[in-house]
Amino acid sequence: MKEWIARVARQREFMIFVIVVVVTVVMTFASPHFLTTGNILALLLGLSIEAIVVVAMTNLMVSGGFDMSVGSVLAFTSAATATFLRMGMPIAVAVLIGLAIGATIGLINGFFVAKVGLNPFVTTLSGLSIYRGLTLIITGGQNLAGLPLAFRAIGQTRFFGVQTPIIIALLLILIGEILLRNSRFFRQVYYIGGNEKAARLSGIRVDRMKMLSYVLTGLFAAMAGVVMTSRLGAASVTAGTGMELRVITAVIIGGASLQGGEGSVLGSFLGILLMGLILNAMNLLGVSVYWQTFVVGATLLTAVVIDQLGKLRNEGKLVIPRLRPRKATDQG
Amino acid sequence: MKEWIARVARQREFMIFVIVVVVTVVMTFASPHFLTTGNILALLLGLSIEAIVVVAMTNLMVSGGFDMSVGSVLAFTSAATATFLRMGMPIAVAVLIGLAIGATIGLINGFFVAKVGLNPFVTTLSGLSIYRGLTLIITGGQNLAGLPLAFRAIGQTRFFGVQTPIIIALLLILIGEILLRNSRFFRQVYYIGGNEKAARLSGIRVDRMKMLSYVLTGLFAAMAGVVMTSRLGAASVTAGTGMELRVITAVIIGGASLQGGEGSVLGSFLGILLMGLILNAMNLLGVSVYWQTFVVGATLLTAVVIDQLGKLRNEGKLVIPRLRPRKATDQG
Amino acid sequence: MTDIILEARGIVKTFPGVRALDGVDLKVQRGEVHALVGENGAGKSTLMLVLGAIHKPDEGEIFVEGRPVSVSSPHDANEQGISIVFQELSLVPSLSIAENVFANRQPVNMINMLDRRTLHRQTREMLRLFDLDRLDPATLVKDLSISNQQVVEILKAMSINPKVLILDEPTSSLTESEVEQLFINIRKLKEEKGISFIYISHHLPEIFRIADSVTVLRDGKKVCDADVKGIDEEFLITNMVGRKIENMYGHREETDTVGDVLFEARGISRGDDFRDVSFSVRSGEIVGFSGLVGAGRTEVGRAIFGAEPIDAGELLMEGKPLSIRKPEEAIARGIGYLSEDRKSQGLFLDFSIKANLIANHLQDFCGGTPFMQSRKVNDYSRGCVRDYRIISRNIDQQLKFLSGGNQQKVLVGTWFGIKPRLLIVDEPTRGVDVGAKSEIYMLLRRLARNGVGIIMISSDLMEILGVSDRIMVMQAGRVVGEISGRDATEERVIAMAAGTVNGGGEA
Amino acid sequence: GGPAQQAQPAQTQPADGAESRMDQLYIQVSALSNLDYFYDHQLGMRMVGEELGVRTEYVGPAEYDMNAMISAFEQAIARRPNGIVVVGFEPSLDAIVDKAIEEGIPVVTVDADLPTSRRLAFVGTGNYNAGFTGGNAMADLIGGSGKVALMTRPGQSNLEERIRGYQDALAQYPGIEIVQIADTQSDPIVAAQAAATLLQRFPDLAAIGCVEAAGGSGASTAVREAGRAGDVKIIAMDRGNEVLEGIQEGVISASIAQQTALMPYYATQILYNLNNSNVAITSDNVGAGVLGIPEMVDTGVIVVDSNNYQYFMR
Ligand SMILES: Nc1ncnc2c1ncn2[C@@H]1O[C@H](COP(=O)(O)OP(=O)(O)OP(=O)(O)O)[C@@H](O)[C@H]1O
Ligand SMILES: Nc1ncnc2c1ncn2[C@@H]1O[C@H](COP(=O)(O)OP(=O)(O)OP(=O)(O)O)[C@@H](O)[C@H]1O
Ligand SMILES: [Mg+2]
Ligand SMILES: [Mg+2]
Repeated sequence: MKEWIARVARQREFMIFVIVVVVTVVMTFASPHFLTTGNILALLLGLSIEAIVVVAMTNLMVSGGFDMSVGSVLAFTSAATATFLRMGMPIAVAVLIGLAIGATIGLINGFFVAKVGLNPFVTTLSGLSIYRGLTLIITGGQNLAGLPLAFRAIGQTRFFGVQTPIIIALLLILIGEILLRNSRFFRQVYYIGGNEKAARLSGIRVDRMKMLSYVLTGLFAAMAGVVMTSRLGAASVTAGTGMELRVITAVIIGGASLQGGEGSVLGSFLGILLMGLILNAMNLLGVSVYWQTFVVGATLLTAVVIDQLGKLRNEGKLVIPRLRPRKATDQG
Repeated sequence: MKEWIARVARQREFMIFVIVVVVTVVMTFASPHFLTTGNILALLLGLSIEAIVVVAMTNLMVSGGFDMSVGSVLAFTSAATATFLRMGMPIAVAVLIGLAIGATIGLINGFFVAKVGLNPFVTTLSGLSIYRGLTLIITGGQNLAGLPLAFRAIGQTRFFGVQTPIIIALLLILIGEILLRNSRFFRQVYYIGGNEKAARLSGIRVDRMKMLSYVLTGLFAAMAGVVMTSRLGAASVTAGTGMELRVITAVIIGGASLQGGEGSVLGSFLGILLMGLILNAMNLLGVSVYWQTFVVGATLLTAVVIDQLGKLRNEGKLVIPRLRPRKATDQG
Repeated sequence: MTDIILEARGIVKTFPGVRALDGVDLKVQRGEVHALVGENGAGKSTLMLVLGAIHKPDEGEIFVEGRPVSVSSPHDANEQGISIVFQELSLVPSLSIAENVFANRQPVNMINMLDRRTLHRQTREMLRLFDLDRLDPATLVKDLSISNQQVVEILKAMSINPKVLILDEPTSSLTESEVEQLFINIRKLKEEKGISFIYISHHLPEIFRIADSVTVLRDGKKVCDADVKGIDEEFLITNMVGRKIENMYGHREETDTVGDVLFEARGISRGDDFRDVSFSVRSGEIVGFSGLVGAGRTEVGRAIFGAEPIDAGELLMEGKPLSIRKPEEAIARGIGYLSEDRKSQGLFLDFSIKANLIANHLQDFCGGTPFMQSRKVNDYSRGCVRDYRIISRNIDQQLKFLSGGNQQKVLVGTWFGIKPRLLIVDEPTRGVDVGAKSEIYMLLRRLARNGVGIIMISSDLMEILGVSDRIMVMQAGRVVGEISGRDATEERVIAMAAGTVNGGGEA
Repeated sequence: GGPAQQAQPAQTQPADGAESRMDQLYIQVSALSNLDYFYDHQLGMRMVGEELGVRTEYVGPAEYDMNAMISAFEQAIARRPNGIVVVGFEPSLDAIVDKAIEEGIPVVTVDADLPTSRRLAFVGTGNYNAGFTGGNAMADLIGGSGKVALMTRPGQSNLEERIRGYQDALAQYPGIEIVQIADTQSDPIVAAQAAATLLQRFPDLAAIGCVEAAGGSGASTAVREAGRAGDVKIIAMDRGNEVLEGIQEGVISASIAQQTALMPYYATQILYNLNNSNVAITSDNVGAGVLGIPEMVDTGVIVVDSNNYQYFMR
């Protein structure tokens, strides 16, 4: 039992979990409105869209990949789906085509990174421009409203009082966490992120796995796009702007690194939860809008500092001063 | 002579230079307005602010670092300097304090990354929020105009018809290129970025060098901030938004990578020049704004694809047999 | 000349769960080569890292020329005249040979700008020490073979003109001729400049060729020190291992039968890397590949494994044509390849021992389900740690915290784990101590006895001669000779590899 | 400054045919063109070009990036157009406008003014007015008392102006309290999250005023999801499709629309007249330093609500 506690405490996700709990407790005392079903649901609903993207981004970043285009892909698939719906296409068909577009974009990103060997940052950053641009082009800069009510129902119905987006997000997180932590197939991405050359020689289909990770990221961004469109009842041209940075930050807070080889869906979810909590707290506490940006940054920094201090203590002397390797691959 | 050509062609910067030349030639034919002094100066003036930041960012990224906060630091130092000027402080003093603020922010970033061991992405991303937030707080969300004419002169005078910002930027690029390529002191960052552990073992003061690189980045962002403020004659609260991504992209196009150990100031300058050219071309050719975002992304992608194909062919042809890297594909 | 230039007294160094050094003393005389031997994980590298001020000792003192010194950084240690050739290469792959050799001490002009001309000239002079001045000093280190990288590492340590030069397994990736060159240089520096050396190696014969005195470590303690003249190899082994080792190479027994041809390569070529290479491996047979640096053995091994393409020729498995384009296809057909470059191509240093051990056969731990079963993984890994005598705290230990030899044992375990039919091992015992070496040979032999065909690429001639049933010798990308294990002698193999026998005339 | 100090733009020959008019080029420099709102700017620019038979162009970054906008402006100057229409987002544009004037290119600001620059004229409603109208509409809707919240993206000067307008309008009603200004980060999802939190914290919130598109979309989503459509009044900004639909649905009570297309339309008209006609205000306009153009054109504000929204659909 004691050992079990020690093991949990050693988990990468533990510190961030503690931080989330502390914020929650503090908020419970600071605002009577915080711990109400309404607020919790509002909080979860608010982060559900990004939480969907976070699942796939975790997998991608564990593999050592990186996707700056998710926000634009979300906007583009949202606009595309809305366009199809307005053309009178059946809902299921429009949604499926929307998802297929997302997956295809992921495939294109993956192709350039894995097969052509482009830098993931530049590749997906050009994607960020390209798909935002395509969104502008197909919408003519107009937000697209007037979607069928049945479609809007997807994002707006409740089951046992909980809105569908929340349910979808939590489900995907649960499945993602189980698969990434335990399935043989997805374990492979850790090896790829840990040492790509060694993974290749270990018989892992590195290129294929990398492409798949990009495809999944595109697909999940599209899913988030569809859920968002149905929730807002409209496709917004600016939707998802800056989302990539929030999602990537959440994944890193949750224990992943830009070098790959580490991270977990649970950790990333805690990361996005923490960021949602901060926003929620600020609005509940009535922080001036001029201070909010500052507070978001300061809290984020505090969280990672606490996290790091916790880790250092945890590892104890394991960290040899002045000889902490930066990453797996940098040892000559 | 032939060998010299081969060596130049093997340089990382060569392909990107070729691409810049091709775009220039095409544009000369496509638009009579392109190759006019006015347009060239406008083009250079437009990119001079970012070019200043690019110099320091190259050094930082070669060392394996990363700074997402430059845009916010630019805005913050710009707002701070403007505030001081409006308080009636002498110009030199206000500018110096502004630069000192930038350097201090860099020191803070560097401290968290090098000493505390935080992830550079998250650290500087919280910086992005923090300093943008501080900008909002000290300005109350208002742009600060009404700066002394003598100060505005800094950014608006011309020498031999060329505006000061261009001169400052080109000078810094020249100095940066020489120092990073040839000075023993700055060469150290290549060791750090290439293999941090080995650098430490070679007696390089890694932490100190890393901190210095962040300090320089902060300082250069502040310099860009001052130049911009004097050019615009006002401090804008939103100045520099999204600049970090453009600057980092330019540095990567110019041959650096997120892993560190490679890159050059010249390459990065060519990168930012290419991006400036694309924007200029689109405005000259009257590309619809809805298409512009798309075209920017597509051109960026094309450029890196051409660059990569060039490199691959280069490696196949120009490299002396038996000295070829073990494997072209495993760039891990 | 009996003055002591470097002395360590009562050095203690602990890592969580490990007492790596437990009150170790070491005395090095001026102008001697002092060997340091011990099993994997005995604490040799740790002691050197303490001397080089990379680790801070928990207890103990260090004296240089009789004065107590407190060095706090590698930089200080260099100032004190202590220089280290690290066991784990400490080069910057993306920089040139010249910049690596003169790291942070590049010649500069008046305004502190690099003087590249002088830098390259000086580098070329250093390279000449190893007959490598045909290499361009501007070549990037990542484009060098492992053995040339090792040479650069040595040159780098030599370039600071140290008083004490520490060599931590410098020969583990060098071939015979380079070892010879190294020894010539060591003797020269010793005699002409009075430089002292601490020399760590698992190749015990080398100790007797180069060292003047020796210290033996076991489990972080000093067991004994002695003058090399008065002792023999057996003495060292007994002190290191605590027992005698017989039949080091696990010679084949008469009852072992070699089966039919299992694998065959017919005229395979790729560019200038290797040309028209033909050979066969029978099941139950160990075929040794010998040759000088860059002879192309590694390239052939990687090509068979599908890690790199083949331009011409064909491969056959049990007489049937074999098409392999990727490592996963090779593994699926029962072919394994143990890489010579364990750090960058073989292992996942940030991962645990168990994660490494299962990396290339994850499916074996799923029991037919899509999910990994941690019980299976743990049981298997504990078994491996026991079988291969991997010294570590537990199976969750990150690999980067293991000693070099123990990392190599994990690598060996990884590839034995896939139950191969044909196993290519490239420098399988790099950095492994004598005890563990003999265990690896036993394991190879046992594998062969079970019908597995084995290709062993090695630069250790004794190992080639001791283990192989048949020896192929390569030179400049071609097979220049084939000798049966029984007929092979050191001289014959060396002569063939050098191209003075058997018409290996070109290049 | 007054017209007297302004550089006299080069007076081109009056138009004598379509041919020479097609030589004339008018460029609008803007930013944020990815916003629904600026669709109308482009529309107005295109229409005026077609009607006058001159070439018109619309340039500038898709984002709110003043540095890029100024670069686009510089490049526009380098092409020596017959006039430049510029959205005067920030005083930081003053310098470049003055430069254009110095080089003899007439400049008219639209939508947001640059009063301290040497621009020749301003056409627009003014963001302050838009906010002020919104504030009054809001007060009407909630009967002059109650708690209200505003949603914006802080730091963007046009939005800051609108917020000031709202605040000044609401200050006239002692019964109204602005309890919070929330940040939308220009993202409807973030806006929805912020609005939902506001609804939690102030169960008696009477109205939400939004000064940019994301706010309207987000606030209406949050209010709808809380099942309080119509109960919490939302005053949106502009005439985006989703806003009109919200009005139709009853979740958005009103929206403040400007006759945006008129701004570049009349601005270009002014520039065109400056170049091509010569209203004889004096015996010699040039000599008298008289330009013969209006200095200020107010394009007005419309409150869109359930009575008229259908006419705005497109
Ligand atoms: N940084 C570290 N953290 C934890 N344990 C360590 C670390 N470095 C070394 N050890 C442990 O210390 C012991 C001594 O290791 P060391 O590398 O000195 O052995 P060695 O004698 O050099 O062995 P080899 O011959 O295999 O190179 C080993 O058990 C090793 O696992
Ligand atoms: N003359 C040389 N100088 C530097 N590197 C060389 C030279 N010749 C070969 N190499 C390196 O050696 C590799 C080809 O030799 P390979 O490694 O296959 O031979 P090997 O017989 O296994 O020798 P090694 O002991 O070096 O591994 C090439 O990838 C190349 O990097
Ligand atoms: Mg060792
Ligand atoms: Mg080899």
